[in-house]
Amino acid sequence: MILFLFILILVAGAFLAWLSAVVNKELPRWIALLVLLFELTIAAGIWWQLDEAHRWSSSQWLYTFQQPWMPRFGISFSLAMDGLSLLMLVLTFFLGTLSVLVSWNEIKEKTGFFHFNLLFVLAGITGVFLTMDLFLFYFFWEVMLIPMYFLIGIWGHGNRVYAAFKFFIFTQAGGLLMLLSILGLYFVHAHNAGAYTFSYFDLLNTPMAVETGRWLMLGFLVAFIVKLPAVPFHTWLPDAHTEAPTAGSVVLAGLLLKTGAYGILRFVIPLFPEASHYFAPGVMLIGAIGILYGGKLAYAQTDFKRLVAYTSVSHMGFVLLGAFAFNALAYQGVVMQMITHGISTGALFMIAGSLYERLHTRELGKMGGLWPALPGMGVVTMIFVMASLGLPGLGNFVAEFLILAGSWQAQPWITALATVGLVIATIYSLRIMQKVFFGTSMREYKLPDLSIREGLMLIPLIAAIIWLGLYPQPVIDAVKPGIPLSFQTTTHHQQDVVIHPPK
Amino acid sequence: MGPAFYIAAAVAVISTLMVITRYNIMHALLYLIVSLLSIAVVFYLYGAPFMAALEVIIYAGAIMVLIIFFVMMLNLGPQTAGEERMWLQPRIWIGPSILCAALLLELGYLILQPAHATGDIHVVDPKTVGKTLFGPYILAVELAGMLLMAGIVGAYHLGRQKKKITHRFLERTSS
Amino acid sequence: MSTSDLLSLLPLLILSGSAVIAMLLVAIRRNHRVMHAFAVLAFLAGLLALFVQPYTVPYIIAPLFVVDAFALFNTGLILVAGLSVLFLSYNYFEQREERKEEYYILLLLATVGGLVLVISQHFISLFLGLETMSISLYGLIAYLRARERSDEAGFKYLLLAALSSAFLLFGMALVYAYTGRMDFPGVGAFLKSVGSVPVSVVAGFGLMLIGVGFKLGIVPFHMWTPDIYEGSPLPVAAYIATVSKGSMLILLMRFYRDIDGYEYTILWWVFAIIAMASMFVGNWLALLQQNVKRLLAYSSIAHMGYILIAFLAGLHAGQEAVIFYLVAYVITSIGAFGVLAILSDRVRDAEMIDDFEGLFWRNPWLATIFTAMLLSLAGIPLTAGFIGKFYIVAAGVDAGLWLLLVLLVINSVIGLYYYIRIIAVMFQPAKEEQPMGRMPFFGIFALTALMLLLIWLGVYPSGLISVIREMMLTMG
Amino acid sequence: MQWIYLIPALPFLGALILVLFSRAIGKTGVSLIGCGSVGIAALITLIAGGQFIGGGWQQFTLPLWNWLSIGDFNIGITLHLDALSLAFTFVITFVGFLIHLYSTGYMADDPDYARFFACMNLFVGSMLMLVLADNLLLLYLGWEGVGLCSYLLIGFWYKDPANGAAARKAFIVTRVGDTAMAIALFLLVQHTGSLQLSTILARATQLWAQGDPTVTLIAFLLLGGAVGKSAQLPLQTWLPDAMAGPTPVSALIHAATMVTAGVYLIARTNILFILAPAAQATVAIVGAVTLILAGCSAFVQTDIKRVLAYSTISQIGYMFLALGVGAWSAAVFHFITHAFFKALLFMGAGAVIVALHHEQDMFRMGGLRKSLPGVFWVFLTGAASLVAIPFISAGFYSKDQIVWLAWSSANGNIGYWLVAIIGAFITAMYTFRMVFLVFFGEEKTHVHHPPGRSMMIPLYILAVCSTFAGFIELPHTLGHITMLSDLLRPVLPSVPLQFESTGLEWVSQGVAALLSFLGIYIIWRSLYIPFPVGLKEFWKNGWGFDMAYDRIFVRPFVLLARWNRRDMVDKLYTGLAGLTRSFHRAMSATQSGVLRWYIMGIVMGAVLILSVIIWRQYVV
Amino acid sequence: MITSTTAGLTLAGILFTLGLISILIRRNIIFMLVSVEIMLNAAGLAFVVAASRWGQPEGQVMFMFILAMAAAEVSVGLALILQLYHQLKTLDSDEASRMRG
Repeated sequence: MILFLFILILVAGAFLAWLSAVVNKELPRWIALLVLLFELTIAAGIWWQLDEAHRWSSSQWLYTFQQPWMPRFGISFSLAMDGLSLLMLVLTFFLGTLSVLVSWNEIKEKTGFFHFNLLFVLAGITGVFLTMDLFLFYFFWEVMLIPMYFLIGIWGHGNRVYAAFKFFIFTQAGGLLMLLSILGLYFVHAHNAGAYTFSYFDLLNTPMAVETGRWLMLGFLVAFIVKLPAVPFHTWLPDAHTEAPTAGSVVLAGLLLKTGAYGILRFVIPLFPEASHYFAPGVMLIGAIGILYGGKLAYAQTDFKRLVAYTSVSHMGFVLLGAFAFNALAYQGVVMQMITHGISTGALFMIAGSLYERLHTRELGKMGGLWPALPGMGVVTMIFVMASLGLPGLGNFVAEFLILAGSWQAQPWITALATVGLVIATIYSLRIMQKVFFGTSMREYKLPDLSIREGLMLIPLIAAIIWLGLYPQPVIDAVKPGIPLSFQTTTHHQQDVVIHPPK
Repeated sequence: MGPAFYIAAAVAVISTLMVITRYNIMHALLYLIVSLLSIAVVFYLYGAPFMAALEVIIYAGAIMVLIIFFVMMLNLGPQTAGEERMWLQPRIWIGPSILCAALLLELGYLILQPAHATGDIHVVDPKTVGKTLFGPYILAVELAGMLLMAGIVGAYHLGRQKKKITHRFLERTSS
Repeated sequence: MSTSDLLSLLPLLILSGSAVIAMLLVAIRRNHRVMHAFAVLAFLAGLLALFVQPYTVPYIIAPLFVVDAFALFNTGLILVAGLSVLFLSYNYFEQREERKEEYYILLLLATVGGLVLVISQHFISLFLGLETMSISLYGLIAYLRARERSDEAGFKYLLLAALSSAFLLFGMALVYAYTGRMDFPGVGAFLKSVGSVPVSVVAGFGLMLIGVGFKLGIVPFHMWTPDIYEGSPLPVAAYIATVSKGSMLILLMRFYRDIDGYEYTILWWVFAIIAMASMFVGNWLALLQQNVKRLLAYSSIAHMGYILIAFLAGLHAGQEAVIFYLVAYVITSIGAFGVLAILSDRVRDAEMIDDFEGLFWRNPWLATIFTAMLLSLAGIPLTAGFIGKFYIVAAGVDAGLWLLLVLLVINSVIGLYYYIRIIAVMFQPAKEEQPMGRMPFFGIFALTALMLLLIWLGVYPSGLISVIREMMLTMG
Repeated sequence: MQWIYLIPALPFLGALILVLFSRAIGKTGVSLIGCGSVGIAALITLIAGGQFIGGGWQQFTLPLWNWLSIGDFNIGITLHLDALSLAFTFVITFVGFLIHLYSTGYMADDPDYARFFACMNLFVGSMLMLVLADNLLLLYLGWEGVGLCSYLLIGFWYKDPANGAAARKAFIVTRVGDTAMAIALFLLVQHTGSLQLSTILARATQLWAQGDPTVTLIAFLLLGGAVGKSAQLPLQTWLPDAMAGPTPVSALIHAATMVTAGVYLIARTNILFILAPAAQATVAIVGAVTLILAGCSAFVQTDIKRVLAYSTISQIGYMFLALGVGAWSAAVFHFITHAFFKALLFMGAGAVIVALHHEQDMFRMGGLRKSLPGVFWVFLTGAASLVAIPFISAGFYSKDQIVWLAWSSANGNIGYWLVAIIGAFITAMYTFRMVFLVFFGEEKTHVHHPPGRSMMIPLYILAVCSTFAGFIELPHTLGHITMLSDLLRPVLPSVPLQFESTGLEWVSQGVAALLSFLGIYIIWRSLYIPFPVGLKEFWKNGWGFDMAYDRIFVRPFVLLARWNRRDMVDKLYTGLAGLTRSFHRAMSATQSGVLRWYIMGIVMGAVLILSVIIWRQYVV
Repeated sequence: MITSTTAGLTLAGILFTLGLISILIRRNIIFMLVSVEIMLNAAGLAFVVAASRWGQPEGQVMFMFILAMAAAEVSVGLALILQLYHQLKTLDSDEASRMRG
């Protein structure tokens, strides 16, 4: 029931926020903030008590919820939560809260509808992270597009409509292919087992012909790597990120991309183990290419947000690389990457938003020499730039290291290629600092440094990224029960090497 | 089939050909009446005397006359012939004709399938037709009434003179 | 004619009778309001009559009609669609300086034609139903004579409909000539008895397909659609999009059932090619269309392509999907045209895409309804269109129509573009604050009801699904 | 010893305080926190060292908390203190403290005083983390951390874009090496399932035979990391540019501590190198080649700090040579003495630079012997140590050990020895060229501010150290004290010798000393050696490495980036969209509104349907 | 294989095609309407021929309905042509192409 409430409260809050705008234009903000804080508290509370919960339930699932929906098709409103979903929810509500805060001053018009969309997209994302019915999954997958479309298309910057279109069409195209695959799987299962069901648990371990499995897997995969996004399906992302309002960028980069990664971990690999293994080298190669290509493009950009957007392409390449390495190290790394990328990129977008509020430009060429005026923001930016280039001690490093160390065991050459990405990450990340804060300023800026609200937004992010960098164990422990069993034994080529447990 | 059929058929086809090649609409319509009359003969030969009568009375008699009357009302006859001559050039008609010829060939091929050899003509007298019409198909007759009603209402509504015509073309010419 | 025959045909009789009475009413005194109320009552009575049907098993009124659950359901669908169109009509026509009363007579007659199509199982009733509807539509399309394009549209429709009817008739004649039967079950029985089906009969079916395809507006018989949608009054366009196409589709389904149409692979392929072509042509034509009426016309071509995919998926899941999609499509189309109708003013219809600029900020409710309709057309969740599309894809996957489905996916994406384009325009900041006039109560009421229905079906489709399923099961 | 965590923690804490509260505590507070944190850390190190030596040289491991634990793979935030890390910790905290002290004078007028000390503290903390780490991942943390601080400090005067470029170059070039090192870590994880140093080193001998390709690969990759950080061939190009930072930074990071991290790494993982002779030989060759190349470059520089930078590269080359020939403790010894005298030289140069109002060109200096006598003397001490003037300089003992072992150790040969000797000769020449140019001759620039006390005191202390620090380890020929190598014995294997010959050792020492004096003499006679100008330019530009990298890597990348800024993949989609649009136009043409055309469509459809049906019937 | 049925159907087919050609090549809308009548008539002929083959009255019944439909069609069609003529002042069907695209 609590799982259902997660979604319900968000939806209810969304409508409430919309309606409350009639009373007062500021009211929607407060409603959205309270709703999200409330959900964040609950989710964090569950995480806090995770150890106990794991002790109580023997399986990986902490909570489940099920209601029949369309029995004709074997569709039920089935939700379940394990450590992975829990982490994603915490991230969702965390970034959701921040995106309400970040739009406090930015969004001045149509606040009610804005917060309606914001909460609605979060509800969709929550649904995606919780649902255990493939139809329902597709349902939520699509539901989150529309409000996101509005967020970009109404409150975005100059070229917003184009960006919103592109975003929508790309993801929809991938989604429809996934629908085909979902249905294919459904019927394959039905022909085998005689029971028509979309239930994730029933569809696991569906026996199917090798060829079929591969085709179906590709359908899922395309949807997810479009969302992720991986090269060559990434081109919607720079536009969408650039044109979206700050909150939109945060949600996009922090959460929406994660739904793709989540989908790969939750659906592609468990549902199609054979096909996943078959395609793994290719997919990992795509990931590695994404890392390099995204990094290279990030370097070339002159628009701050666009640059950050391309770094997302690069970073999400790691997810692809790690997810298909099939071992616990990489798996944990992928989860870490999802969280830390959400935090670091979200923070960078917030900084971009703050700079835009002050300078009214996103062009790097028009910035420079801002350090004397904005030392606080400079420090914060430095931290997240360093996180983005994978500096040890910050969360992203843990993620990237685990991914690379894990994927090395599966595909050394591809991993070596991906590791070059670290250098490129350095190149583009340092370029941000140089272009924005260092050098001489064109004119003497008299700008306010971080306001209290911005501090309130950024300090939790800094705390989180450092905490994850130095003590990521809670995340690892939360994910652990959900890692597929086959991952636990490392599958590297040198089978003769016995790994001893440490003393 | 007897020679009567072939003669009637030839007349029908030739007169129809004349219909589609005439420039003058009046001539064309008259040829069409000829064509319809010859088809009435064909009906008769095929054992449908009642239909033959209806063809003459309603098709040739009523519908065509209606059209002729309409054409005369608009006073179109000789004027449009020139236009029609201008329009009816090989450039226009060759393509469609080839297409239609292809269609005709296909239809002919289909009709002349060998499988159906029975060729007897059964006469169906008007009495049977009437009994059938007002027996099982009585609902269809009533429906046909609805159809005609729709036609009447539609024609009535559309045929009225317009009170206000806002077409710019007319405004321009009237002023 | 027994009492139960008449009782079974009650909706049809009620509408026919009220058409006659309506004509008399016009003769007595012209009053738009009274006519409208009368027509509404007639439709409501027709709907009520559905509930007094004596039989649940298929009831055959030899040789023309069959009344079964399928027919009753679709009768209901057509009546509801007609009723919704009526709700939209009053205000639309009230604004216009025409005689409005004949419109209702023609609408009733057209609906009679549609109802006949739904229950007919004989070439004669098929033909008469089709023509009753067509001839009423000639009048309806060209109804607003003050408008430049209405005669053009009417005449185009007339000529093309007559032409396609000629093909239909010729095809029927061929079938009749080689089978000796004109009722669908008879034709089916004959074909089953001869073993190998003569090619001429198949060709006859093919020629009939032209007539059917014209009414459905599928490629290559689609070209009339945009012109007729553009030229006709908006309620009429809604009517064509729903009742005219829907009843023809239902007839096609019944015909296919009775003759075991899925046995003829060649017809299957013809339909498949038509479906593919319809999807692509429809969507491509709609892509950059600036006129929303034309855009909806083109999108309807594409939607017919989608429906054909479901239709091709087979007797069970496929035809269920067709019905569901049809229901969704009817709701959505009427909703979309209804929004256009309400936005139209005395002078012109709100048909250009610019007319919608900033609609959301001027009239949020109407814009929300339109958005919901467009999203449903695009097949986005929370709307019936989504479930419909899902149903189609499910049926297609079950039947293994992968090629068609992949094309459907591609087309959905193309389609998405132009639906979203309209939405984007609606959500753009308004250029100037122009206050909207008073909204017609009935129109808004009908549209709101449609939107709620749309969302209800999108969120909880089980009810409708089980009804459709039961209905299809009784047909065997 | 539980409190050794304070050693890295204090500087970190200092950095944190300086970042957050710099405004609140004022300049004095900044100085106090900045120097104090490092100073206390140095004190603790001394105490810890005392306990360590007193406690029977027992290694000590302090687990702080669990960092990562995934299945069998466990990494802790764990400190590890043994002789090697103690030696490094001592140098870092002690020299670090002195440099901090010096900085309070050097940076006194800088508006970003607090930021400077924050970065310096952060650096010290990271460096301590590096050397105290018990596992390679934590080491990597420190490794990257010092890289970051180096970046921040090189670009400290951010207003000049050139400084920023130098900073980024440093970070990126070292990052290239780090990437290699990261891959080495992956390999270690794969094969040993751990990153804990003790576990790795223990398992390595079980897993791999000598010369096993895997371990060779690992060693080479580690070497990659080391050459990056230690500015050895081929990744040495960043260090000369790194002189853009304030001089204390150059002293601390780019001379005394960070650049020797590579030495530390190789020494730390010595077993892996011993298992991979090819890699070890490469270490030696890299060291040898680097020391000559850098020496030549140092010889033709005009900027005083660049001379010292190239000299640092060259001296680290010595350390690498030592590592390569298996003289592990000799490398560490040279690291210690080098830290003293190079820091001294840098800070002396810094004093000169400040005194001359930020003039760095040696040819604009001169005659400072009189105006800055204190600086002159300490500088001369440092120079003597660098040149390895026999007996009275620490550098003599450490360098001499390397020179000798380059020949006599099992892995050594006479070629290495020759290189080392020639290197010593070149060192003497460029060092005294610098001394003569700066302190002798006529005064070309007037002294503005003579250095204050806070600057001079550290110089004096370091001068003492660079004179006497050599006595912790004396060669066979001279007293034979082995304090350091004994201390290091549990960690670092002793040198296997090819032969032992006191006589030859005398010869080696003598030749080295002679050549040094010869070098000084030549330079004394003529400051200008008539090399061809082209060669000079070539040397001055670091043997063209910069240019080559620029041509091979930088420019193509930038060009590629610029050329593909708009993302050509996007063209694919926009092209697709355009294609769809043109389809739309083509289709729209069919909707001409002409009735006959519509009819034509229907007829064509009819013909097509019939054709398909007939064709099908005909075919089947 | 000429039998009475095929002969009659062939005649119907020829007339049908002629009507089709006519509608395709004519631009005068009255001609077009007339052409459609030719085609409908041809279809009716086919029904009558088919009815005679089977000796059933249904085909003839159908013909009667076709007749009724043709009549209704022509009446509405002429009304529309009248309007169109008033509007366009011409009977050229190509002129009636204001809606396109």
